[in-house]
Amino acid sequence: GQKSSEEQADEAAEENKKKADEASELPSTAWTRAEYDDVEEGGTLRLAVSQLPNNWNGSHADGALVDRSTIVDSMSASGIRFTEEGEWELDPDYVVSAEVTSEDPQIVTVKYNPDAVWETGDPITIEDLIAYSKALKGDDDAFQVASTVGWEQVKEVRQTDDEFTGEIEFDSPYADWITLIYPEFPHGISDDPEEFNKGYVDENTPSNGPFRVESIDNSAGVVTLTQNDKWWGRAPKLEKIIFSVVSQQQLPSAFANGELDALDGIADGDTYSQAAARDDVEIQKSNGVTWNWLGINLEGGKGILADEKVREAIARGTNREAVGEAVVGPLDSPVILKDHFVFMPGQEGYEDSYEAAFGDPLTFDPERAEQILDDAGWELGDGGVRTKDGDKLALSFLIPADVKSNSDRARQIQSDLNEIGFEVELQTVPADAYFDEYIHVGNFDLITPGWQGTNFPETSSSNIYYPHSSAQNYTGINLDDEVADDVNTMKSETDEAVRLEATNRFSKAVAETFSTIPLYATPKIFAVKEGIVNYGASLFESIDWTQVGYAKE
Amino acid sequence: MTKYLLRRFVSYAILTALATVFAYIAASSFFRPRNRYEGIQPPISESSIDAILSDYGVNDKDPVLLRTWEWLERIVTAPLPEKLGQDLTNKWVLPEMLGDPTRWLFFWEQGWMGRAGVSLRLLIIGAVLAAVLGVAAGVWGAVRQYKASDQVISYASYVLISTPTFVGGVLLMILATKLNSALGFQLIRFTGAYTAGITGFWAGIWDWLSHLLLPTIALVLFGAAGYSRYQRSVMLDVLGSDFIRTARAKGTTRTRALVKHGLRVALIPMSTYFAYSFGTLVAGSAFLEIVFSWSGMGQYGIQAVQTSDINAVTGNVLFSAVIILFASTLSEVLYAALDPRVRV
Amino acid sequence: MSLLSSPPSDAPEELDPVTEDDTGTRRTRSITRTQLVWRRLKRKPNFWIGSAILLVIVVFALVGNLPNIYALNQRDPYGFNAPPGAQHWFGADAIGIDLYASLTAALRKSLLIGFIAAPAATVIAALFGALAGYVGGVTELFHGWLVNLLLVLPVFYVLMIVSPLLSSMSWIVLVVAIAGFSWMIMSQIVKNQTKSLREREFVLAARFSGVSTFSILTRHIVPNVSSLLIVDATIGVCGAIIAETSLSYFGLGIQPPDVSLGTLLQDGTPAVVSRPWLFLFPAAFLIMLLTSVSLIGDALRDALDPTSGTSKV
Amino acid sequence: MSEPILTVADLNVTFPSEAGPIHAVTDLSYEVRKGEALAIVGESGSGKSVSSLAVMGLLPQTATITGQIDFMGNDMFAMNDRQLSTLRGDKISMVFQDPLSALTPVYTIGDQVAEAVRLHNPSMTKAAAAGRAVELLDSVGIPEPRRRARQFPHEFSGGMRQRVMIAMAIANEPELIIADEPTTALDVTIQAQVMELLKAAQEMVDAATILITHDLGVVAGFADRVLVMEKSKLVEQGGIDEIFYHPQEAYTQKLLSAVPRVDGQVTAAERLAIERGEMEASDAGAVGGITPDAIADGAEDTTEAPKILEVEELERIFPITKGMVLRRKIGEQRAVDGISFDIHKGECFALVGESGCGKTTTLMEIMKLEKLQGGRIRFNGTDTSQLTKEDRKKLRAEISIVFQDPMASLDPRLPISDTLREPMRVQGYSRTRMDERISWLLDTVGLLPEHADRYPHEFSGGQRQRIGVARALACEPKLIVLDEPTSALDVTIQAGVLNLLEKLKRELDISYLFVSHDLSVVRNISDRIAVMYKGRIVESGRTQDVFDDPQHDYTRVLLSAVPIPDPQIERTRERILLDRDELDAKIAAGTADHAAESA
Ligand SMILES: Nc1ncnc2c1ncn2[C@@H]1O[C@H](COP(=O)(O)OP(=O)(O)OP(=O)(O)O)[C@@H](O)[C@H]1O
Ligand SMILES: Nc1ncnc2c1ncn2[C@@H]1O[C@H](COP(=O)(O)OP(=O)(O)OP(=O)(O)O)[C@@H](O)[C@H]1O
Ligand SMILES: [Mg+2]
Ligand SMILES: [Mg+2]
Repeated sequence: GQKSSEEQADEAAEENKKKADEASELPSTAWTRAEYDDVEEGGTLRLAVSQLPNNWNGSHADGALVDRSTIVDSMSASGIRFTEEGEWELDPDYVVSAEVTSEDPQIVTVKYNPDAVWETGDPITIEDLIAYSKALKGDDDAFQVASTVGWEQVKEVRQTDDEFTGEIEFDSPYADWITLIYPEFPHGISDDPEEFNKGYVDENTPSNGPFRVESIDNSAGVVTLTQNDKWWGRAPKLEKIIFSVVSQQQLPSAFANGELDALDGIADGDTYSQAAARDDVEIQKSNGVTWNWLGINLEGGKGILADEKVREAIARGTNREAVGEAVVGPLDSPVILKDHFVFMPGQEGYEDSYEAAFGDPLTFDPERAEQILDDAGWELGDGGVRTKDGDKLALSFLIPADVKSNSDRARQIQSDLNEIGFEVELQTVPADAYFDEYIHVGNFDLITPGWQGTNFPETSSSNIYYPHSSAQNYTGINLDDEVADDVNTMKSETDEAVRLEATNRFSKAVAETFSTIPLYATPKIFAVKEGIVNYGASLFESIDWTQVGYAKE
Repeated sequence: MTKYLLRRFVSYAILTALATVFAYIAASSFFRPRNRYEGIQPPISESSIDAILSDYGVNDKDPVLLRTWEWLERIVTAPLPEKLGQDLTNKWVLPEMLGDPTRWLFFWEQGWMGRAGVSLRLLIIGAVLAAVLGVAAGVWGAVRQYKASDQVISYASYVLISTPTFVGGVLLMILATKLNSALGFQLIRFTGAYTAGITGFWAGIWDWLSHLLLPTIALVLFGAAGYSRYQRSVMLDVLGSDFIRTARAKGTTRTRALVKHGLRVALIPMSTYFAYSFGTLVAGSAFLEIVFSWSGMGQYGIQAVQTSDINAVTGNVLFSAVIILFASTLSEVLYAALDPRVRV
Repeated sequence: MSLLSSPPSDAPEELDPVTEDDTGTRRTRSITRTQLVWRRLKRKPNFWIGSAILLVIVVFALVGNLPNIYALNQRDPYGFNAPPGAQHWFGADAIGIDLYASLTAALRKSLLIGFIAAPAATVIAALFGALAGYVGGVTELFHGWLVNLLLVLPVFYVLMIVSPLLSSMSWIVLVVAIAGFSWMIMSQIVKNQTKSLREREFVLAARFSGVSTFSILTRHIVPNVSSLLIVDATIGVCGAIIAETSLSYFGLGIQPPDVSLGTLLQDGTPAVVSRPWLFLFPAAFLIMLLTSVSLIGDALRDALDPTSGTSKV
Repeated sequence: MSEPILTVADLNVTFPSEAGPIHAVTDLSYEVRKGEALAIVGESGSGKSVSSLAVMGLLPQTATITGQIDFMGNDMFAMNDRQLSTLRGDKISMVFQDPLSALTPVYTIGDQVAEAVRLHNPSMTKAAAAGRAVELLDSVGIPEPRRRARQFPHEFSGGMRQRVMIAMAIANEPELIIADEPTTALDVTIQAQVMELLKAAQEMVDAATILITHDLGVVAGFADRVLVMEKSKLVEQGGIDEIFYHPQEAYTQKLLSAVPRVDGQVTAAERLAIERGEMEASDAGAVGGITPDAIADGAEDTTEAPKILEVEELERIFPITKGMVLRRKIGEQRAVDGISFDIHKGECFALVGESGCGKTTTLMEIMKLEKLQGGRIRFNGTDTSQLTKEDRKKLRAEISIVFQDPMASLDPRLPISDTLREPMRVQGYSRTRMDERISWLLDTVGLLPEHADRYPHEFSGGQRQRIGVARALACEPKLIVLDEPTSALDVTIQAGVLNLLEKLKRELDISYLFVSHDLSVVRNISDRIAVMYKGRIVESGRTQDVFDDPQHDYTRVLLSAVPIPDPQIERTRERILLDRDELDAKIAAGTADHAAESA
């Protein structure tokens, strides 16, 4: 028997509701926990990366690569670690104490663990941080640094009592000062621009974690890590960690064939089901930090998008639930809409900014969208396309070639918008020209890329919307007058409550512009071989590599 | 002939040089490696970007002609490994492609070969097997034209030919996984060139082979399918020739007449095909390498174009020029060797 | 009496015409090769089977979607990943787009690409190669350079470079590019073959009777290498369709919302385990397409080759 | 009587074709006995070759064969491939009619001959087989066999290739040799040598021979029994004298009466006709078939007419090379070594000479109308190396050629109608005119209109040759270059063709450059003649004069070797044997009679 589409619709809605209820809240950390003593000695963990770093110096412009961070996670410490809730705490292996000892000027006093040494055997001292901060400050052009964020506000780093104790003085207050307390590598590297720029093209900077690089095979794309014999903390359980370069196309198959022990970042249903088909794996799902959004260029659409009403109609005429369902549904996960511009759902301080701004949440409401357009004077013309003063409600949707999920989103939104009187056309461009030649230069009407949230959203996410001149402010909103103070507070206020308040105000202001319509958050999904503990899907929590391993039988 | 080869060599050297310079100028004019650094979040300072780009010699703030001039200058003056400059992943282009020439003879060792070595290791066996199998299937099909076995070979080759590499690769991987789980142990591994952490000579060889198996099968199947269609067709042309009848009158068996006389003549046009398709294969069996995560030349080329890596693109063009011209010379020499009627 | 204006009625009486086969009826008009080949072709069952399949595919591409309730790119919001069934005959994709509707559109595009690019490439290969081999000298040199140059520069590289210059990458550009980059190897083969054919006596015979170079190429040389060319053209149909897929990989080929067999196949590949219909239907059509043209090609090959089936072994 | 070695019974062979089935052989039965030489003669296209191929089991798969063939007690149709392959080449072997394209182009001559040897003597070493191959090549009269063995088929002249085939056929001293027109491309001296060789082979092992030929002279000297075929059927068979002196069937009589004779004597058939009173004794001896008035015309003096073709010091040198890929030049083969002659309007100029002496090469150089390696060619007074493209195109219409190898000169993929149409199309004939002419041409050379729809490989050797002639006649040439145009034709058709040529010459003032090994034909058709030997002209002059009073040693040898179609005469005939070394030495020393300069 054939079901009518209404019946089907009902069923689908019910189904989704059930799923959402079941897993109404994903955990923030989904890995299997085990006590250190319950973990087997030895074993190898085989993981995949998509490429090897161009430069192993993570502070170099060429070293800013997610894959590099993945590889060096067990070899490079920042002095702090994150809890399941996303709060930081000091890592006693590295830092004994760190606190703000003066508010104005902001001074942070740190004391390092004197046992800590680099792979070279040299102790990790304040001198390393002094040199590191100088290199990253951005004053010396010879250092080709990736980012100077935070460091440019550092006035001076000084050694105080002994070589393990020191002070960091800031020019202006910096809220996330905790990210700046520990050096990434010995001062020998940060003293010498040549060494800094080119010294670690083929090899890793000295490790200060429980593991170190045993070998790097560039031609085969394999990095092998082994236990760091200079490691001073409790001994790691795993004997080796192997990272192999595996192409996107091959990932699911490689995992299915048992050539990898874990598959991270499963983002589509096909990979998901192929990974889940392996019988010795566990699928772990946690909340994720990746979220997709619909970007509306204020200067796009031959000017029609400058009209806030048109943008609002787009927002209300887009079935975000369905867009999310297409991607998240096959992952057996609930669609979690994101309605905040700084925090992820589940993160401390998250609220619905649309509700805050308009009193009601942003729901899919085509009638209301049409009403808004009607009110704004956009009248239905030939072929169901609205016009006003001779202008057509015609937009183009920019999509990168060969990113299926992106074009799927675009096509869904396209048909939603066509329903309410838009004429939306898809415009596909080469994947690497997508950002460089279109988005960065504001040559688009609608886009739907993704952002990756961070553990320090307040400092890092504001420049997506502010200032007007920010390179990441793709949609071109101008909130310069409105939110300047709030952003300042977000970046420099150390009192958390005050900061959250400012953050929510900021988010509300962005919501009101209808320039960026957040869609849904993608859960973080890992497939991990059974028996592996203390490693897997987590939203914030740092991995303690000493206790990653195989559970004792 | 020696003179001919010499003349040819000179002509090809010019062509190679032209192609390379053209590639450099075209890439320099159209590619914008700067974009790569501009999109990064948090942003990198412009001076850093300028410094890096100038280091690579690809700063778009310098006029193309100036950059080309400097590039040419470097080719003349720089030490050999640095002649082509660095790619955007900080590797010297020449060693990245060719590895360490002093160790070329130790081909069984791992991790020395450069991308060309990776490609060759993957391709040589496969290409040769594909040719052999393709020829065999083609001859068989021609000889038994429209009989059951010919039909089976034909339809099988239609299926294979209409399967793009990336599709075929994925399907093969799925099948291999099924096979492995049915067997209960890992007969076939297909991720990259080897499994890291394997020690011991025999274990190493075994691992090496088990990684080669799948991409080789892919190459052989898809290659042979195409070859067999061509071979079948030429072979059919030859079968009606009088000289086959002559051979039969001398008392050769059917098989011998077909192989020694028929196939030998049918191979003449195919030799060109083999030489060139091998050349194009080496110069860019990109999809195969990508699907199986082998970081060979083809993958390098695609990555270079996708990341607007001017020096790497140029290096790639130079490499494929050398390979193609080698293939072209090979085809000519093969042709002359196979067909005494053509005088060069 | 002019011997040449009218055939003499008083042919030497010593010349009793040989009449070993008396079945023949006397005709005044002798047929041409084209007619003869067509006659032979008509007798090959493969030709008819291939044509029938091809016809079905073409008709399907043109009007196949008429009875379907879904238009191209129409989304069924409740049919995400619907398997084949009454609602979606060939199933639907992740966002509820009907595969059957997509497939008809994809076939139209792919047929256009395949059936223009492949024959075009083969014609270039045949004529240019034969000319280079026959004339030799500078032409051959130029041919060699062009062939090698085009082999050296990958098509996606060249397209990538010129794509900013073209306002939009219409499928015509695509077809030109695919055809322009896939004739080289075959052309080289034709060139080499021609070099040994040009010394053959039947070619000399034509040359000695003043036949123009172009006619020698098209009437003698090309037909004598036609077997390879036919295979090349038939495989080329598939090759062009696949090449287009590779180009879409770089954002240079057919892009959404346009679909082609290749893009469907590419999108369907990762889904082969979880949603096999997305893969199987396009794959089946591609295979059917290649099979049909190959059957026709084989039949044509046999029709053109007078010794086909007469092998002396 | 010895036991039969081969029995053919009720053999029928049918080919499918566009115009219905072709019955190539109908109800053919015959026997060959040990030590016997059977000659099969008959009409061109009567199924001689097809029936022999049937015996070998080498007919194309399209052929439908019925009947029985028994060879040395083996039922040839019942044997499988392996069994057949042990017989073929060892116990039974065959020389094909079209030997020119029958050698594998990619192997050296030596290798191909050695293969035949080794196939049946697997124990023989490679070197020994190669040595035997050289011996065999020597025995069939290939000069410098050791060097020649390393050459490829395309480097051999037509006659030399034919001899290679013969060498392969006799390599293993088979019990039965089927020789299908084995000497068509051979000059008479070599022909004699080859026939001796066949005879010797036959006598040595008491082998049987089937000789298919149109040359009744050869039959007269060689065969024990004769079998006559016409229109796919057996006409009659009998002992040699029986057939030659007392033919029963009309066809046989007609055949015998059409034989041209070089000695100008009364043929056996004429004798018969005179006896019966059907013929005036005065008409006899005037070469059967060719009408007397043609001969009378032939005697006309043509040297007054303007010159149409002048060849001066023509040279063509092929490099002798070594090595597979890197071919090095190690010497040169002076194929045409500075020859000069000219042809007048309306004249038939014949070029005769040893096989491999450079005749074909000369013709090719003339036809190319391009720059020459050495020498000069003028056509109607214009130097051909200085022609513009336009001029050359115009000239092409005025010269046409009949190639020596009829198979190779026909495009295998073009039906005959299109092949014939080609030259006319170039000259812009209308479609109807082309069609008319095609039927006329086919008719003229004795082919049927429906033949036009066939491909070259569907014809018999003689039929192909006639197509070649028809093509040469298609337009209005001023000069026709003919390379062995009648070698594969039976005498009746040959007579028809020759008459036609004669008539055209008379009516349209066409000139011929005529190459033939058949001296009786040459004698009857040509006005002047040049004798070539090793790339040079050694003697030339009016045909009558040269034949009556040969000056040069080689010419004398040549003339003495011409077979006479009369068994009695043939059996008792003496030939001057050619001692090549002596002759070469003489020529080198300049003491040979009659130097070439006078040409
Ligand atoms: N492959 C073929 N296909 C069709 N018809 C053929 C084929 N081979 C031969 N024939 C026909 O069969 C008949 C006999 O041919 P065959 O070659 O035996 O003649 P022949 O007696 O040897 O003549 P000739 O003296 O001219 O060589 C001819 O009419 C010829 O056209
Ligand atoms: N392409 C070639 N390469 C090398 N040598 C050749 C080539 N063509 C002919 N020759 C040689 O030139 C000589 C003359 O050959 P040509 O074909 O002119 O002889 P011919 O007089 O026509 O002999 P026949 O009567 O046997 O046909 C022969 O010795 C032959 O081997
Ligand atoms: Mg015959
Ligand atoms: Mg000759």
